[in-house]
Amino acid sequence: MSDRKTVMSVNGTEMFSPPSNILIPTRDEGKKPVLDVRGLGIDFGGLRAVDEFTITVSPTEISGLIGPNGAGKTTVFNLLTNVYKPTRGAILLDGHPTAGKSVAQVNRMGIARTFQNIRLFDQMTVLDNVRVGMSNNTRCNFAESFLRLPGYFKAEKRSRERALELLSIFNMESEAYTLAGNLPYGAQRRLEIIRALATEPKVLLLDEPAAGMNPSETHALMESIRQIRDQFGIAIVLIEHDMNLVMGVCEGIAVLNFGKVIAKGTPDQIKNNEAVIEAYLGRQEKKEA
Amino acid sequence: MTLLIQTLIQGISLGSIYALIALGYTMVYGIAKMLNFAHGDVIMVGAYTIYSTILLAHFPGWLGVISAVVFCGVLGVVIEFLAYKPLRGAPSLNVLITAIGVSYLLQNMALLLFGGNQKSMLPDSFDFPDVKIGNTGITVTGEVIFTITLTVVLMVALTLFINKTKMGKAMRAVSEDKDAARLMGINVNRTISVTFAIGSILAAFASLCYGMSYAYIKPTTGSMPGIKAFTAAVFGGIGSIPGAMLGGFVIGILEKLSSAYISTQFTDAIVFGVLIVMLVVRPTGLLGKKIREKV
Amino acid sequence: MKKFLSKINRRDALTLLVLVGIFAFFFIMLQTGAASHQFKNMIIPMTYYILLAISLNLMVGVLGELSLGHAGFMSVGAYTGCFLSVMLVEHFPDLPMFVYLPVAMLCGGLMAALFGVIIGIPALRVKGDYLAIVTLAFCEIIKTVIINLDFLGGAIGFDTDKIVPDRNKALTLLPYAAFAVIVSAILIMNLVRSKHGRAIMAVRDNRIAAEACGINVNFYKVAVFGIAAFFAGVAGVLYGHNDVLLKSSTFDFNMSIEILIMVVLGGMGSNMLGSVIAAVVMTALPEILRDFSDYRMLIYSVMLIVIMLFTSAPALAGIRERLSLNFIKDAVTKRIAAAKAKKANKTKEEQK
Amino acid sequence: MKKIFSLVLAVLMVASCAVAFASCNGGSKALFEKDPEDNVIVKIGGIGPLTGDYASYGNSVKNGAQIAVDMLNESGALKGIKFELLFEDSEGDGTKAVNAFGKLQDDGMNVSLGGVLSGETKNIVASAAESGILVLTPSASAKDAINKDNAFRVCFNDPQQGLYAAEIIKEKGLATKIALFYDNGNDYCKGNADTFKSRAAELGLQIVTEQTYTEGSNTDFSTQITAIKEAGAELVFMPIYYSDAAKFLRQAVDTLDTVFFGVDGLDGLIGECGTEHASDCEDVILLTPYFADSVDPTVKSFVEAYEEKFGATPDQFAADGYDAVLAIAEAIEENGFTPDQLMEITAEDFNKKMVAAMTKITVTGATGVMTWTADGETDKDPNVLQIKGGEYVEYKTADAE
Repeated sequence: MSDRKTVMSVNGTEMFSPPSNILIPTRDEGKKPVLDVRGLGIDFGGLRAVDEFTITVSPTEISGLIGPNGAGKTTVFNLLTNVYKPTRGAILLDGHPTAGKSVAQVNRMGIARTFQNIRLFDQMTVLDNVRVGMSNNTRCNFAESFLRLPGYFKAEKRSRERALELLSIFNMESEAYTLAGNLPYGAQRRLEIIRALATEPKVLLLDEPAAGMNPSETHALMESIRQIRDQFGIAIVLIEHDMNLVMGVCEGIAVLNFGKVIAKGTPDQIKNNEAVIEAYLGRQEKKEA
Repeated sequence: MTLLIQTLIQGISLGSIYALIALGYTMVYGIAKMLNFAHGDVIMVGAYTIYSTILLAHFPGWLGVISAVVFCGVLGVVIEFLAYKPLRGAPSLNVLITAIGVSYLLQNMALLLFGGNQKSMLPDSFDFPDVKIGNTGITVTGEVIFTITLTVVLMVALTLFINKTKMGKAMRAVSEDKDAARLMGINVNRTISVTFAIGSILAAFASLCYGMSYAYIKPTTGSMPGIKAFTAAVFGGIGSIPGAMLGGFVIGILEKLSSAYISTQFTDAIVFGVLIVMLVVRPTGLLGKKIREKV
Repeated sequence: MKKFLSKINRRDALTLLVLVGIFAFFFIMLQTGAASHQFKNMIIPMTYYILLAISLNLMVGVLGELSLGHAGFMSVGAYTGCFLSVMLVEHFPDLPMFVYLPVAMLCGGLMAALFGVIIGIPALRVKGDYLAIVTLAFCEIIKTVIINLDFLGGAIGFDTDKIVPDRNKALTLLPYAAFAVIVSAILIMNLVRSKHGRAIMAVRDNRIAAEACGINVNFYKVAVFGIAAFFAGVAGVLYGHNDVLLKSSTFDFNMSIEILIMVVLGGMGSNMLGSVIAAVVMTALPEILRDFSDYRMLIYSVMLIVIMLFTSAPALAGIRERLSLNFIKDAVTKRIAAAKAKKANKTKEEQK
Repeated sequence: MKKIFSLVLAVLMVASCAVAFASCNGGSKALFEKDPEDNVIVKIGGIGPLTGDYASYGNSVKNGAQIAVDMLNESGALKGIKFELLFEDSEGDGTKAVNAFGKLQDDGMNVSLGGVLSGETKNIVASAAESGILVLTPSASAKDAINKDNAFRVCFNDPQQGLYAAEIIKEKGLATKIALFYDNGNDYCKGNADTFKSRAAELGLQIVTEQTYTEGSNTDFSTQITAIKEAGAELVFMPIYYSDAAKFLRQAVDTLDTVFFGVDGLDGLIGECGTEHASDCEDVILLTPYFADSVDPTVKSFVEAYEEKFGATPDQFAADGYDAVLAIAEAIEENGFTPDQLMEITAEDFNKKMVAAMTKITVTGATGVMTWTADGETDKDPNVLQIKGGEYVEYKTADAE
């Protein structure tokens, strides 16, 4: 972690007052945050599922979102991708608000995600799964598809090559023609990430990428996550319960409990944060008593 | 005003029959997650059973009705066992096609056994006296009163069965989550069989009401009420028992109102049009569970 | 040639080959006069049922939305196309068939597509079995409305007698039918193997994930309704030109079910070959069974049930596997996969 | 799994093509075949709905025609010539009827009975135009169902009956305020109702309400009945089939005290109401060329034979089927074909001569004494009948009594 230092960011956006505790890796110094979330909140019935959620993510930052079960982590992802319409607050992606956009439009703006319970296109091949992700970056209109005009062949060739390239980065090119539903669990998780990357996002949201993995797989995943950041130059936000992974790979961490951010900081700061320990382990006094 | 009340009464009566049939659709859907397209034809079988026991074999009326109820109940279980049970776990569309095959089979068997001519289902002794309400000029036929009464009794009985008995609880459990129910020691296969039996028994009663109101039956008698009742089940929210009852009444009343006040020609179009609009507003029917997809 | 073949999917190539084979067979039978009368009369129905099955498969198998109203789209196409043809023939008696028939097909298809889009809009909100009921309801509405339109013949039916001369109607219509079906099949298969086709299948497999991949689910749903309805409409025009009387009551729920049976039996999904073959077989089956006279429909229904049980009962999977020469299938799939992987590796190396 | 099934299907397909192919090479050269007793067999091909919603009509025609064939064969009216009835199911669908027609052609049909319903008959007639085979439909009543030169029919056409009905109502002074009640989705009903309407208007009869239903809603007529009552009609003209009429009357007799008047579709109503609901159809007036209780010897012998063989009273459709076969036999006799001539004649010649004979013959059948015009229509007198005490009697106005 020596390549990174903690600084206070100077935020130029005038709409909002500058946040006090943004962590920016050295390499991102002076760059505007790619994702700027302000006071986000949603109510389900009377329940404030998420409240006052505020984070900023700089362009190549890996950040983690942790918290006990039911804290509202996945709800945050659903809010970020507009699956749920937020009751309060705003999301700015590269300075553009995502309010009122559809899920698909948000993806096209640059937020891609994976799912906690894997959602692949089971009846399609691995290759086609990736190519679905590339749909919006493939230029080929209906007429070209129906009539197989030259544009079709060009687009198909490009998308196939690009998809295979993506697969090969993750050593999955040998599985290109397997049905996605037939892949082993770990490979399915990887494929979801590849598919999300295929949409050429600016921010990648990973929902429990290490769930169900053994320690060695988790370790490989950690490497992959760094590799993705380096190779694609994108920001990654991940939800994870595996603390080794979170502490090992994330540069900034936000801790969520009962829908509220109770702590933000570097892994070291979070490790020693009283509120976090309390949230995870219960109050110290009680434990002693 | 007289016309309106008369029409409403007729609508409730027609709706009762739809509701009885719709219950069969909805219960089977709720538990087996399949559209049992042969259900409409079970009504036809019930009608022919009543016809052959009472008019051909000269059974007393009550015995004829009981034999129809028993026969339909058994038929429901047999159909389930032979045609649907082997397909449990298969794609739902394949089961749907099998159900259609069963529907064709029942129709053509009836055609071979009884011929294509329509038959008068019940003897005259099944006529009930009409009731005139005061001096309002409104007449309610005995059949209508019988149909509505029978339907209400059956619905109360069914509601009690489902909420109070062990088997009813088992049915609800299976419809919520088959696997969890199995883990809790519920015999899922038996529960499904019982559901089919109950649905078919209700269909037998529906066929009695149908025969009393409309007298004539033929091998294709079941298909149109079947489709209408299926529509009613969907209207109310398929899988929901109160929904099927409500849906049946709504469709029946709607049909009668639109043919009385708008146009008999366009009745079907109006009913189906309202159905589409309703489903667009409430995509899971009137009382259907709103399914929130978990992301 | 090899290059051309490499550019189309092997399954599609096989489908096309089978289609061309079927039409060549029909054509030879008709030309040589070898076809029995019964068979001759079945040829055009077989062709439009192929088209209906393919287009319904696009909706049910590829998009994954159950439609019980395909006959409704067909009737819209049939009435529009035939009305146009009758008008053209009446006002321009010298107009040759190769002008007015394709025009009728196109217009019939477009009108059906319009209705497809209209009914596709509720499909955005209504899902699964509820949508099936919406399509069924739509089909019933169309039927009722047409019965009450006097300029379309109402209950008596719309007379299409004069459009096509009676003499050897099958032979007259076959080239148009073959052309329409093959072109439609190519168009549909092309669509399925494009980025749009993949998007449509993604919607089928997992709508939420498809949305998260930036796919406009609503657009594709409506588009597929329109496209499938278009081809159903074209099939309807063929139907109307082959028959001499259009009756809206023909296009009912039962007809939609007939088409659905073909699609399910043929196997749903991106491979259209099954639909083609099932359409031919299911059109022929009741005719072949005529020798059983009174028991014909009984046998038909029993066969339908038995076929469904045999092909989809989970308990019979073992028997199916043994009977079905699965080892050949496995070997073929493996070889294809190996070849593709090899090719993929090669491209990768080239890039390096 | 899909592949396996495709394989099975493919095998089936090849088999089906083979069957279709084989059937066309089997035929012998001569137009006619001979039975073991050296009689020439004339094959009559009928098509109609034997399954599905209209199954009863198809089966009636089939049975009626079978009675005629049996009678002709037994009596040996035509020396050395026997008849055989082939009957195929159309399911009431035009396309399937055409397939059935092809099947009958393959089986060596010599004369066609067309179809039972109008729609299917129109398709069959179009299909038959190519070979010019004589088509004599028993019951297709739509005006243009027999729009080709080689097509004839036994029944009245729809406009004729509507016309007659209006005239008779006027003539006998039955009513001035009339309600129309019919199946709006059925060509027979609609055709009759339309001509009735225009003729009634010309005659100064007032149509107070027009109530319709469709096939899908032909079980519950309560709203229509209420409307007819409200409109104050004196007579209900119902050009519908007896099966629907029985259901309608079942619901209507308690509420309506009007005259019920129908056309030949109502024949069979007595049997339909049966002993259970006999009172429903009491006093109904209908216009029909045929009724089963007629004292006419032709009708009597037909009804007796039919009842003996099928255990049911023959309806209008059965009588039409019976007459159609009789007319075909008559046409053969008119041509004076001998068995030897028939064995040598070409199909084209035979068809031409049979068609030509149709306009020359006079047939006394169950539906009356018939002759045919060149446009295929029959000329016969309708009876105005009334149902009294479960029997048809000739209708007499109150004054006449």
